[in-house]
Amino acid sequence: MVPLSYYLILSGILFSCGVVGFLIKRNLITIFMCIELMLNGVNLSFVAFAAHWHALSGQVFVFFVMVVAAAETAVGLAIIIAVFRTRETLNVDQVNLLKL
Amino acid sequence: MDVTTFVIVSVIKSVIAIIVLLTAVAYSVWLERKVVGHMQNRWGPTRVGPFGLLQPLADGIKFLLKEDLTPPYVYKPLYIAAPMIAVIFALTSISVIPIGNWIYIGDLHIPLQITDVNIGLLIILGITSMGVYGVALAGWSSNSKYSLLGGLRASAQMVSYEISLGLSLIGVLIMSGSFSLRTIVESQQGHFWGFIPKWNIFHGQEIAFFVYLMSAYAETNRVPFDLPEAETELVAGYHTEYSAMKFAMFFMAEYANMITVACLATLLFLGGWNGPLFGPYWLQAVLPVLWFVAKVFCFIFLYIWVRGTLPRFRYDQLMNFAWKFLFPLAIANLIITGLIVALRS
Amino acid sequence: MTPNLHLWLIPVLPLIGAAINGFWGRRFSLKTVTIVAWAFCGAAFAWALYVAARFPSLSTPHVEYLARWIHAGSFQVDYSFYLDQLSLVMLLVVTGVGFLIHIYSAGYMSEDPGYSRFFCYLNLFMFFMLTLVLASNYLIMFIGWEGVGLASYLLIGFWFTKDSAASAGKKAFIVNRIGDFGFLIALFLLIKHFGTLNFDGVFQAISGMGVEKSGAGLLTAVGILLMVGACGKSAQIPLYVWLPDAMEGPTPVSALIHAATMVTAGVYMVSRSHMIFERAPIALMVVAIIGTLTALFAATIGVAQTDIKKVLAYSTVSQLGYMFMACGVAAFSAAIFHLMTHAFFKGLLFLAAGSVIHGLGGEQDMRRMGGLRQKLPWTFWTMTAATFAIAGFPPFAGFFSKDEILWRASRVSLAYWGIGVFTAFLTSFYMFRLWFLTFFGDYRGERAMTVETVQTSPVAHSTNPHRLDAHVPAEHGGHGAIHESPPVMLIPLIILAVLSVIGGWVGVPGSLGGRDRLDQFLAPVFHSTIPAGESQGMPPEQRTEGAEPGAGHSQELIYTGISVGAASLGLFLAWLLYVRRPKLPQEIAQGLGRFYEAVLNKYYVDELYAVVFVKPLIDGSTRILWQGFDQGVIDAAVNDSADGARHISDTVRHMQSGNIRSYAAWVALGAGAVIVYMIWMGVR
Amino acid sequence: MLHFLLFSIFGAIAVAGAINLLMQRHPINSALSLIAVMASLAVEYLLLGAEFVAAVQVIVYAGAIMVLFVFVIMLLNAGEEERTDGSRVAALFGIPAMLVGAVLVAWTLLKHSGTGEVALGALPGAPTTIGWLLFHDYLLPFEVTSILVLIAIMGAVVLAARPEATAQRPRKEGA
Repeated sequence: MVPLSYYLILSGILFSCGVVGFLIKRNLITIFMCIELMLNGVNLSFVAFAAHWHALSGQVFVFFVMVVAAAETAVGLAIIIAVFRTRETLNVDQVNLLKL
Repeated sequence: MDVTTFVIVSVIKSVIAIIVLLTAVAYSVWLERKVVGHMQNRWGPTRVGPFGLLQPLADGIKFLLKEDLTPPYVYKPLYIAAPMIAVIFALTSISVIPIGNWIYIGDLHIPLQITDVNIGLLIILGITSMGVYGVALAGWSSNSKYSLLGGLRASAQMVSYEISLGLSLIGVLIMSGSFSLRTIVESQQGHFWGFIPKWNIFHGQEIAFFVYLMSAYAETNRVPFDLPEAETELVAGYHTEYSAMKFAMFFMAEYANMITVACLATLLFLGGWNGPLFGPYWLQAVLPVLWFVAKVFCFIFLYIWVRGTLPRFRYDQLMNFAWKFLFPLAIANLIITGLIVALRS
Repeated sequence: MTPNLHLWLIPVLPLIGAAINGFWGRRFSLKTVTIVAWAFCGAAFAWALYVAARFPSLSTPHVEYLARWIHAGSFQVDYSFYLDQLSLVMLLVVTGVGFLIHIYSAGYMSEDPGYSRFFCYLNLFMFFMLTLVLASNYLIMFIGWEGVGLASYLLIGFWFTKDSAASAGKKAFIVNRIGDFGFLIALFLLIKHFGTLNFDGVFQAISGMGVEKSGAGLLTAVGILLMVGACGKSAQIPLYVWLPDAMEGPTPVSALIHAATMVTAGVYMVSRSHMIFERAPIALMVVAIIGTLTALFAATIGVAQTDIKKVLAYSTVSQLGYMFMACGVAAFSAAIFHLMTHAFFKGLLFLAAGSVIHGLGGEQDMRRMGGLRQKLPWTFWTMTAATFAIAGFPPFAGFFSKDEILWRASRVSLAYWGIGVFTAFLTSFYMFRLWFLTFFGDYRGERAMTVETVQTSPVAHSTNPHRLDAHVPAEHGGHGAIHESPPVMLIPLIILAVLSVIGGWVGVPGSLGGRDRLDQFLAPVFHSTIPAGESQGMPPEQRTEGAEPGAGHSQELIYTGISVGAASLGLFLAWLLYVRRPKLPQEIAQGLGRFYEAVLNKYYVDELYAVVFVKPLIDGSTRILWQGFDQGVIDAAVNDSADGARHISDTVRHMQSGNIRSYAAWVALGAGAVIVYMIWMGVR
Repeated sequence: MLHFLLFSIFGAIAVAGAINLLMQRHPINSALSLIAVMASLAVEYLLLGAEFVAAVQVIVYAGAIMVLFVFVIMLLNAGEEERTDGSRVAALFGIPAMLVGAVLVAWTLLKHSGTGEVALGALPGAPTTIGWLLFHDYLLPFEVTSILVLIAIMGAVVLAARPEATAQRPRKEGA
């Protein structure tokens, strides 16, 4: 038997890792991966809660999260490709034209 | 049964399965060379043993003994990891494939299957989808343009065809209503009008079978979809830079995948181990396995036959075929099947 | 089932004309504009005649429901029209005189750049006036009430490029607002106590109530408030000040709005709600006193005026005073009678005066006129008829109406009668003064000689802005020399002249062997509804003159003789002073000294108001509302918030570094803050 | 016991993979560690009884999405990331705030909600029941997401398609 909180803490750790990665990584693709990492952390908490409350809808939500993640990945990677074509770089610190 | 026997039986089953699979791989290579040779008015391997039957053994020894050189400027960890990944996933997928009915040894009766999970089909799909990484990483890590192109092609092609593959399977799933391969096979027992077996391929899944066939060829990078290793354009595609045992691993992975796909086709469309049963008890215990093996053999022979016959697609043709022909076809099949089942119930 | 007369057509037709001229008039030719205006106004007149023809067969009051407007719980107001004898008379007067004045204006305004605008406003006024007349409840009436106010504002300020005209329009509007305020409160009181504004409902509710003998009550309050409204609209003391200034408008406007129709709206309203007044003696008394005082007051002012239109304006005020005096003595039919005749001869006077002004190319000062008898014969003769009518010589129209008012007033109190007679004397005096000054003697205008001096005389330019606006575009010789007006202007004059001669014959009193048909006709409306025995405070024969004992006839004849004598005395005095001895007036003026000054300056009423009301108001709103509140609080708040926003964003915008990771960092910071807060809340 | 053992093993793998994802400087390594995280998460799902979710996790995430990542990495030939310092804010505020939040969350979870226990395979998320939920209770969201995916596909095609004008220019991209 594993306390629910352990699952939640695990998902929290994953999520925080994702955020920190978003903050410290410079590579667009890696940052994007960090987003996926956050999503996975959230999914874990979903499933854990579903098991805890005996409500399958939690697992259904995970599906929706996955679908959204897939769509987001497709568009995001396409954007990354477009950015790379124009700016010839993947470093976010050099993709900072959008400012006053 | 208690845990110890369970473990023991599982270990035994796994060992048997691995050995059988590896030999099957080796001899399917031999078979291919033979058949293609005959198709091209050659003899194929003849020297080693009668009809070159020992040829696979010789090849294996050769691979083991050859110098294993890693070219400079490769990204080493992945360069080494890639073939392992490929072969591991190729071999793992056999673990959920049932090759026959239950057999009874004394009081414990054992499924002819390493493990029987109720989402076996999903597991197989997952594992095969992981198999892409081997090819892709190999192509990328070996830091050569041919490999890179091969890897790119492989990954794109596999991802594309995986969709129509999965869609073609869904029709069968609707028919049987379960992910468990054993259930699927059992749902195909019986005959129409006494003589036509009630296999899915005769049961309204012809289109699905066709789609599955095409997608399976593409998934396993076989002719006519062997763009990733097109000798004429990219020397040997993603495993250009590999030699010796690493190359052998890719080779094994490819053929293991072939066999997995063949088994899957047999289970899903060709009625698995269903077939006429007769004779004494021991024969009745063995016959299903024989039927199963025979069907798999036929499927692999089809593979080789196609390889000997068809030319290679162009890459854009490949993609168009996947997205503009197979994909809609699979969806149409899915809709029709769903409608039929819904109306029948 | 009473037939449906489509009364709504009568107001709506002029509205359509106004819309057409308002929207497309600018592109039309003058002829088209004229035709449109005439057509729709004339159509309204024709329909009114048709209604009149059908009237005898109607059961009065005849109410026509058009559409629902306000249905709030039990309180309901509908677009519906109310036709009875009273509104029929008003209807005919308004449409008829209005139509004549439309015709006249076509000639008078012919050179005005704002021709189409003028007719648009005129039609609009007709619409609102007819709405007012035909309203079947106080709210619709109030719409018309406000609407005519708006129209009069627009028309007074018609030459808005001229400062005096614009301010005069504003003055009229504001003063009217004061009156409307009283009217509104009266309406609220009615809603509060009777829960309805329909005439039927209100009167039915009232008819049960008795006379408020013991001083003030609800009806008294309502009556006085209504009277306040009437004061505003009908230019009674203390709210009459706007009317003389309203003469800034074109003369046809003065004729139509400020003599014939709009200013009589108050009288109409008071007599429409006569049941309220009948039950409120105090309110009645207030009305009577106000009317009497106004009559006298305005007449005295009129004596000293030199501007021909101003004279007429003050005479209008004083005539209105007569009407209210009649209302005050509960002689509503007499009031309406005088209203009608007054509409004829006063409209005629204004039109004739306008014709004079037109002929003189914009001259309005009587001191520069004289001897126009030969030059403007038609104008002269029509004017003569009107003058005799207003002065009250038999058998002209004014005689009968005024005489009836005086007679009825005398029944209540001789004070009213005395003042009324004196006022009649003054009236005839200043009217004949005007008459003599304008048409007799020899011409005193410095611009008698030649055409050249016409447009170049600075005095004329400065003194009569009318010509500046209306006639400057007219450089053709026609306006150089003094000239008679075109027939399009003369025909209405003639018609009105005839009317003001014979118009009074509908109301020949019994004493003169007539049967006072108008009174008979209006009787159903004004028959007293007071339960018998409660009608103290007014002699019995006051209800209707139908049941008057013949004994009163001789007495009435005496009174009549006295008033006629007063009128002729005024005529003689005027002849003496302005024809026989033209020097005498100055000497008298010297003799009177300060009093004459005061009269000449209208008793300084305007200045008084300016000091007492206007200046404090303007200063207060300038200091407190404008500089204090508006600039100090609202503007300051707006500006300061805007500046603050700009400063803050100046500092904050450096956050927008374009670096995704920085943005993410801010987001993370916020998220961390939220987490801390939530956990703190949750743990606590 | 076994449950806890498996949980801690794969949880450790997941955390290690996540941290490795941050440590690694080459995107492909990050991608592989992310795959490891996802695989171990799939196992965690299995432990929680969500077998179908686990399978889909492997197929969709590990098998499709991450392949897409790897594909793009190869296509753009992304190299080691250079540690430019474009945003001091991130280091100054973001990370501390994040860590504080995480620590607080963990602390509260341990302190206040530690009672609920989850048994091995507590809630069997059988495909049939999930499908039932998905196609009956959550039909509308399902359809909406399908539309979302369709739009995403079109957007991706439009974005990634090389503009006609630049189609002929010498290819500077990695692929």
